[in-house]
Amino acid sequence: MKLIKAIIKPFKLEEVKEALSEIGVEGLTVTEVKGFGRQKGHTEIYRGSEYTVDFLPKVMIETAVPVDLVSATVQALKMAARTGKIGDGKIFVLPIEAAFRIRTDETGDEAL
Amino acid sequence: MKLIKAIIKPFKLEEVKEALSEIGVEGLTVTEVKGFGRQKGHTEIYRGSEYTVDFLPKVMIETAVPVDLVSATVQALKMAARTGKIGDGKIFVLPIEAAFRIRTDETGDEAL
Amino acid sequence: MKLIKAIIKPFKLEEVKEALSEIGVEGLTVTEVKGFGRQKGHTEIYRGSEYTVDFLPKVMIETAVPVDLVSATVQALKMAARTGKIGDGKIFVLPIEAAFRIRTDETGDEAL
Amino acid sequence: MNMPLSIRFYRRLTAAILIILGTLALGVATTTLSAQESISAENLLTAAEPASTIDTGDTAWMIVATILVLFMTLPGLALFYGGLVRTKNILSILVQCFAMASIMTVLWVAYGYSVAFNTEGMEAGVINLHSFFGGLGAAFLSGMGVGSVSGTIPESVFVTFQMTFAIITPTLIVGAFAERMKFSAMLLFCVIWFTFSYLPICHMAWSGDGALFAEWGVIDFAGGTVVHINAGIAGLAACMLVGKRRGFGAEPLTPHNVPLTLIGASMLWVGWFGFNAGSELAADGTAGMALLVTQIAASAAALAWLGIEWIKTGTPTAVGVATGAVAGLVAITPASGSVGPAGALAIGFASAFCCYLAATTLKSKLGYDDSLDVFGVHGIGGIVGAILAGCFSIAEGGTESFNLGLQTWVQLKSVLITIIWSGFVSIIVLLVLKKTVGLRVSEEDEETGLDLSTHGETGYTH
Amino acid sequence: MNMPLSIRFYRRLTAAILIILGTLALGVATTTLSAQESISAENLLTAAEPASTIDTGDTAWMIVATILVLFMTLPGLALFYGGLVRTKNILSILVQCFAMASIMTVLWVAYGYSVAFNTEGMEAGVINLHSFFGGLGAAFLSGMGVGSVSGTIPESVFVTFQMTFAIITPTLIVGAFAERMKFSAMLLFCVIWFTFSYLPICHMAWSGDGALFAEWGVIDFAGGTVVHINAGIAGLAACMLVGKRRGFGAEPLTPHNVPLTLIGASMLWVGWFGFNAGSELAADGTAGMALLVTQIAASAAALAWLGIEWIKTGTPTAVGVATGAVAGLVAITPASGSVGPAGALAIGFASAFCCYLAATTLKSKLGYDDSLDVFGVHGIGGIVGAILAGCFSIAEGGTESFNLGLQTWVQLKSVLITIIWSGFVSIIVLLVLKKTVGLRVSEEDEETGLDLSTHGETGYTH
Amino acid sequence: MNMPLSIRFYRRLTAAILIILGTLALGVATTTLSAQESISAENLLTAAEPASTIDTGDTAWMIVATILVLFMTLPGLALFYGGLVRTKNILSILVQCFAMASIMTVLWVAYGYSVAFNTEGMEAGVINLHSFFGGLGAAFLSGMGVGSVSGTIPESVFVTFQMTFAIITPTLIVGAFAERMKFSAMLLFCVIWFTFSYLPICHMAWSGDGALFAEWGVIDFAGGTVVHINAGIAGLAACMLVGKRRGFGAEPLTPHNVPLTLIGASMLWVGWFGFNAGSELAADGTAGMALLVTQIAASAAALAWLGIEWIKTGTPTAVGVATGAVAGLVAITPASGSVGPAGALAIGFASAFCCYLAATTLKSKLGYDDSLDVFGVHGIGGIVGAILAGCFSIAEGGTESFNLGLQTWVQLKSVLITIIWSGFVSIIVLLVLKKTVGLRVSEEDEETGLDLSTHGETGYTH
Ligand SMILES: Nc1ncnc2c1ncn2[C@@H]1O[C@H](COP(=O)(O)OP(=O)(O)O)[C@@H](O)[C@H]1O
Ligand SMILES: Nc1ncnc2c1ncn2[C@@H]1O[C@H](COP(=O)(O)OP(=O)(O)O)[C@@H](O)[C@H]1O
Ligand SMILES: Nc1ncnc2c1ncn2[C@@H]1O[C@H](COP(=O)(O)OP(=O)(O)O)[C@@H](O)[C@H]1O
Repeated sequence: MKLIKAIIKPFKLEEVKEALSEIGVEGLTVTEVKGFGRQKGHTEIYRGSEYTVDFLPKVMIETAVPVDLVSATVQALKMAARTGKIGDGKIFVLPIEAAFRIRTDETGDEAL
Repeated sequence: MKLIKAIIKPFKLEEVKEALSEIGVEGLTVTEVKGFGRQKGHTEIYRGSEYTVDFLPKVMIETAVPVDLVSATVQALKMAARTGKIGDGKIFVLPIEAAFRIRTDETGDEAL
Repeated sequence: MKLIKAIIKPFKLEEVKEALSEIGVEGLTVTEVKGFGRQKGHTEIYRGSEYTVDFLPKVMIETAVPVDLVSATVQALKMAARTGKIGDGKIFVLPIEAAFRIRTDETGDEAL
Repeated sequence: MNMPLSIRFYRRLTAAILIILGTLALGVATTTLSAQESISAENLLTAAEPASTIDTGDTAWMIVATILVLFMTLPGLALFYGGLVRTKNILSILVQCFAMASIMTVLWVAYGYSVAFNTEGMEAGVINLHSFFGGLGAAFLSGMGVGSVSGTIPESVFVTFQMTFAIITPTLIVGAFAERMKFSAMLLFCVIWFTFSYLPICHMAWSGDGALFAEWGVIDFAGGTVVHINAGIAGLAACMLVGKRRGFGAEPLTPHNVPLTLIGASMLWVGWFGFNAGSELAADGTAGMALLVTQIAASAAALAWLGIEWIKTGTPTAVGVATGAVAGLVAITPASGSVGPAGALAIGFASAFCCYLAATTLKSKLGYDDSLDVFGVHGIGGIVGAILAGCFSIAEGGTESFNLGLQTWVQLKSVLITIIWSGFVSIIVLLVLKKTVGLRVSEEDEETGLDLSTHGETGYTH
Repeated sequence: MNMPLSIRFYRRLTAAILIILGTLALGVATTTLSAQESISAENLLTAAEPASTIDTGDTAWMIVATILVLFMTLPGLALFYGGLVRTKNILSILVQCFAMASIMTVLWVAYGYSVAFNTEGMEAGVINLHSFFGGLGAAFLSGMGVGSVSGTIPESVFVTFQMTFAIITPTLIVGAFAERMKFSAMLLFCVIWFTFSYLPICHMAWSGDGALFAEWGVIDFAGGTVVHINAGIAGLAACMLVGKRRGFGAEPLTPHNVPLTLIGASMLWVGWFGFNAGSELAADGTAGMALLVTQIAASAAALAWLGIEWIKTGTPTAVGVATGAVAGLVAITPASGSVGPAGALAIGFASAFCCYLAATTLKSKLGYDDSLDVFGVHGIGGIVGAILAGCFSIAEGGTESFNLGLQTWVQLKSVLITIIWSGFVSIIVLLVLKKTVGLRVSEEDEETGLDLSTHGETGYTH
Repeated sequence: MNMPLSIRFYRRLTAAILIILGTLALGVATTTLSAQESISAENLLTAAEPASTIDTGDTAWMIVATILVLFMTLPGLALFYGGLVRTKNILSILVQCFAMASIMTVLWVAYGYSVAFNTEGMEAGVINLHSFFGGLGAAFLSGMGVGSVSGTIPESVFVTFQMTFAIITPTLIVGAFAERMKFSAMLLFCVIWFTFSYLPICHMAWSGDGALFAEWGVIDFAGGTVVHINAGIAGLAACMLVGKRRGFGAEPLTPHNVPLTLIGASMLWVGWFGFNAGSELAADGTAGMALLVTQIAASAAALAWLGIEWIKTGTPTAVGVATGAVAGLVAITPASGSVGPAGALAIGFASAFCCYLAATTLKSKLGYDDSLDVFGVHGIGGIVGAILAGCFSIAEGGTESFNLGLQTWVQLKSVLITIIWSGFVSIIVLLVLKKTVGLRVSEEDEETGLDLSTHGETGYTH
């Protein structure tokens, strides 16, 4: 089981969710984050002075998937989240050692 | 040392925090997240049109614990967060390779 | 490649970002979180009754770095985020098994 | 919990009936003995004076006063209350305030104005059924046209001005059972309470010669009994019968948006000038003095509350200063037509002290969950004001006819009748509703929040 | 999409011209036949009465009414609209409302007041160019001084009161194309539309003897045609020509801050008393009745909307109750000087039903994206009100001279002319702007939000 | 930093005393030479006319004007400022505004009204101590009753109207040292400054014959010197002596809630009509013209600020348009009783330009941290308005007696005296407080935010 962590552009969330649902990913958790990277921030203006805002709003998706779904998930994420412009984001794959569903006593892949 | 990541229902946070304190977990970090899973979202109404809101408010707890506390932590989490109804959430256990306390130079289990 | 996860005091964010930029960390993702630990919370007052607020506002920084940058990153984080007072936060190092840049098809260290 | 309650209820019922009867007898006796003239006599429906004409200045002021009092409810009170609840219940407060304003408008036109202000069957010095309820002769505003005049203003303006009082009073109660009461039960309760408690108390105080409190000579310029005590008691009854919020005492049920509350408090403050100075029904010296003493009492109470907090906890709070101001405004209400600056200062300070104790110590001692302190601020503040109005009043037309002891007794009697009457009506209605439609939403709905579970909406999307 | 549009446009152009000419002929005919007196005659610029002096009561009320109508735009409408858009566009709404208020003030002083209210060349019973446009004799308020009087109030107050109407009307349109229109295009559109649609319609209805609608004897007390239908049609045209928002129909484009919207709705509500009761231009019985019926219609419509939602979806919403109140306020506007409480109730209910259908069923059937329902609420509500104003009006000076059928026909004609005129002007201007400056921001800017892309700011920082 | 400051301080002290003495001499000379009549003469306490009776229209308007000016502070200014600070300091602003309103009310009743408006010892053409300070004869409003009349309105209304000016002026200063000043120090500073700077300047300008500025014949209709310059200078002194906020210049200290600021700005705008048109103390043509020119100046300045931003940065901002409107309102204040529409346009534009420069270029050049631009907007706007009021004034009673050069000199002198007086009082008080209670919260408290560290609360809970 792996934890797939993807940082994407916020307005792509809906599309990504649908793409993942289609390939059988049944659950995911979303966090609103601020990202800093190659994509430049914007300037805001307050009473004539300009301020650069370095951090851009991004969305982080975390989903735990069975090992055999990992590459499909990464593929689906890439397709759905890509705009081709700088700032599209990253995907990281992390190992999970155990998983539990709180409601039942299921563990492992069954818990997802 | 392991990182325990649990996604739970928001109103269970207080209870979970207390359950973890009791078994000796001394620190944790909480993030407000939105979850998508088996639990159905709700519908909202705006000027006569219904919209389905797929994402539900959840809370993610992350706590780093020494290896010998892992199963107690998972157990405590399960007991405190369970309502028995769909949407209770998940627990994931991830490996941590190193930990540091910023204030001092402690590392490893001592840093927790 | 490792995922460095640091929980710090919010007002240190700017300094930390600059410290990391300097040593060559090119991207990071920031989440607003609430922390519970040794640092005591504050009391709030509402119509004469006091309530203890246990959770304190913290900021979580996540950055994926190549293996050879790990210790420099940890060091930079520690220097920049330290105030010496309780509640300065933690740094955790987690393994990453794969990384992808969504915009291109780069993987591994190149994706960062 | 139902059994003991119903027992207690029957006990209370009997007690209440006895007390009412006793007080009535007393009232008749006192009236014939003292035969005072009501100091709040300007507050009447003067349909009997057909020769009067409109004064444009008075009319201008009373139109504005009417608008100001509506402004107190929408958005004033709605925001004051809305900011104090948790995020998940903000819209329920707003919908309730809007719905109340709308329903009361329609009911006021249908029968409210008539039951409150129709003087048919009333006679100076005589206590009869019409000392309690007005007739239905003016139902659906029959007989009122563009040319109707009341005092020096168009009757339409008088009707609308009084309507805004009939709007805000039941809406005040909403704060007591916020975050948990069923929308349908809440509407039914308010409509029935309005009919059987607001209208009669309003009639007793303000409909002129032959009305109960007016015959006694009560000083209730802008609504200490009619509005604040009346609503405060209903709130206390309601929050006890509806029960505590989930988590009360265990978790902090703190305001979700304090700035909203302070915007609301400010609007209550400015609108209150329409309430108090408008109750003179004219743009004259008494209205001017009401303006001034209202400002003084609000300020004194805000400062006192701030000071108490600063001394007791070291942290003078925003919610505190706003609550203090409202407490002062409540207390000056009955007295605003008859006290001077010094009396206003005293009333403001006294009100802040008493309401502070009620909203903090008393509430936590007795353990009822009056979510937004309707009883603590409006009930207690109203009582303090109604009683002190007697003490600090500058007698009209010279001091010789003004007997302080007698006046205070009159004030006390009126307060008592209001407490009993409103409490009695509230308890009956709530018990009936509890057995029938039910008072509370389900636990799950309460947990989710009323916004989503009852209204299908969320307040904020980021 | 340009080709078919331009074809449709030319068809419409021809049709419109024909219809206008036809109606004009009809108007002249009807006028000479019926020779009614205008019921909205109080709404005139009475520069012709030099002997009149100022009444302080009327002046006091009209100064306040002016302030109340400005309050409707800033912050009323700004918040009502602002809460309904997404977080990323809140500031664009606020800037647009502030900018409109400022620009219209300057234009009103420069030529607006003159084109709307100058009576030069007008003659009772004669339809000529000046039945449509006022002259430029009062441009830059020339001839107006501290001592100028209009009726019983200073002319400066009349100028400013009417200015606030000229401010709110084009600002209403902003809601139709919210979240996507270019700031520059939006300003240009509003300025030109103001000049060629607001000013003439205002002149036709309110400039007195010799003006088109006034000659017909239209009942438009406070602006059913002039304000609401006029703006509603412009909104419909604009939202269709600007095109739908990205994501319309696919994702929920729901309000970001419902409390803000309800604060705004409350302010619209209280300000509307200045709008309606102020249109009497005096503090008298008609103003009082306008106050009362405004409150009744708003309440009836709020309740009706709440009820419809409760029955249809089970969840009476906050946005619903506020929208209902506004629909009722819109519909009572033309009728507020001539209907009684019963008529107000009927108009309120009717308006809620029609606007509900328009804002939900009609809009989703026809598929235009009127972001904040300018057409659904103001256009439809205005039409309902303008027509029912005829039906429910209490004829002035006795019933014998009041012909219900004829009056309704007059109302219909005025509504129709307004629809055609405003639609025609709007379409022309929008098409020209589309070819020149362009109507929409870029896709990316729309995605980012207008706040950051156009105004370089974000609304909230946590 | 203490050493050089105290040195600079003594230098300034000496300089100031010399300048004041010099100007006084000059004043006496000029007065005897020109013996003009004060154009702001309506602004007087006319206790000397016992035969006058109340006009209901004037009274109606003045009650409302009073309410409008209070509305400017609560919630207007509180929100305007509150939105501009960071989330962690929002409540500190709100508490400060509420506390100021309450304290000033009490002080005004105690001695403020008397020191400002008591005319005992004053004589036309004579400069003596009472040209600067009123006597204490009216302390605790002694001698004022329900029947007291001032001009054509009840004295109670006059007292309350002027009280609202005494409330808003020191509250304006709060914006300069926002986010860092100690609550106790801030209260002490404002109370002492109110006593020794607000009251005398108010007396000099508005207490009638024998008062310094009035003798000169200053034109300050609604408070250019008394309110805006007075507060602006105090703000500048305070922000310099309190020191910059942590992070000033390094991190963006941007507004946390721009919509809040725009709600506040709107309320300031609508309330300002009470301020300016109310300063006429009657509902007449001058009040009407003040209404109109206030609207024009605000709009002109809002447009100008928007335009400057659009040209300079390409992004017309919401904070900008609101700040522009306030700048225009400030500048028209002294002139609102004597200029016409064209003058208002000019004053609006000029004010926007000057305030824009002050709030952006000047501030960043000189490096003081006037958090919310109290000096940049109120100080500079007030100066621009006070000077231009001379240039654009329509002389009362014909032009022959109106000497433009002389009038401008009178305006300049009054501005100068105000600057020196307010600056002097502010610096002294601040230095004393710095040595005693201390001016700033601790670094940690500033970092945490004043809401939690001083008031034990947080503004928002999600
Ligand atoms: N090394 C990293 N660790 C964690 N998050 C990163 C890292 N690099 C980038 N990110 C996240 O990905 C987002 C996009 O990265 P960026 O460099 O701007 O563009 P791109 O993904 O197109 O290379 C950033 O805003 C940040 O949230
Ligand atoms: N595969 C997953 N990866 C990450 N988070 C998940 C995953 N599945 C579920 N979740 C999280 O857990 C929450 C509860 O899951 P859900 O399927 O609704 O109910 P249950 O936990 O009872 O099976 C979801 O809202 C989501 O936040
Ligand atoms: N075991 C843990 N797992 C995850 N987060 C932790 C853990 N312990 C502490 N934290 C986070 O670090 C923050 C600081 O920890 P705390 O114990 O208060 O002080 P310090 O870091 O100085 O020891 C906490 O607020 C919490 O967010």
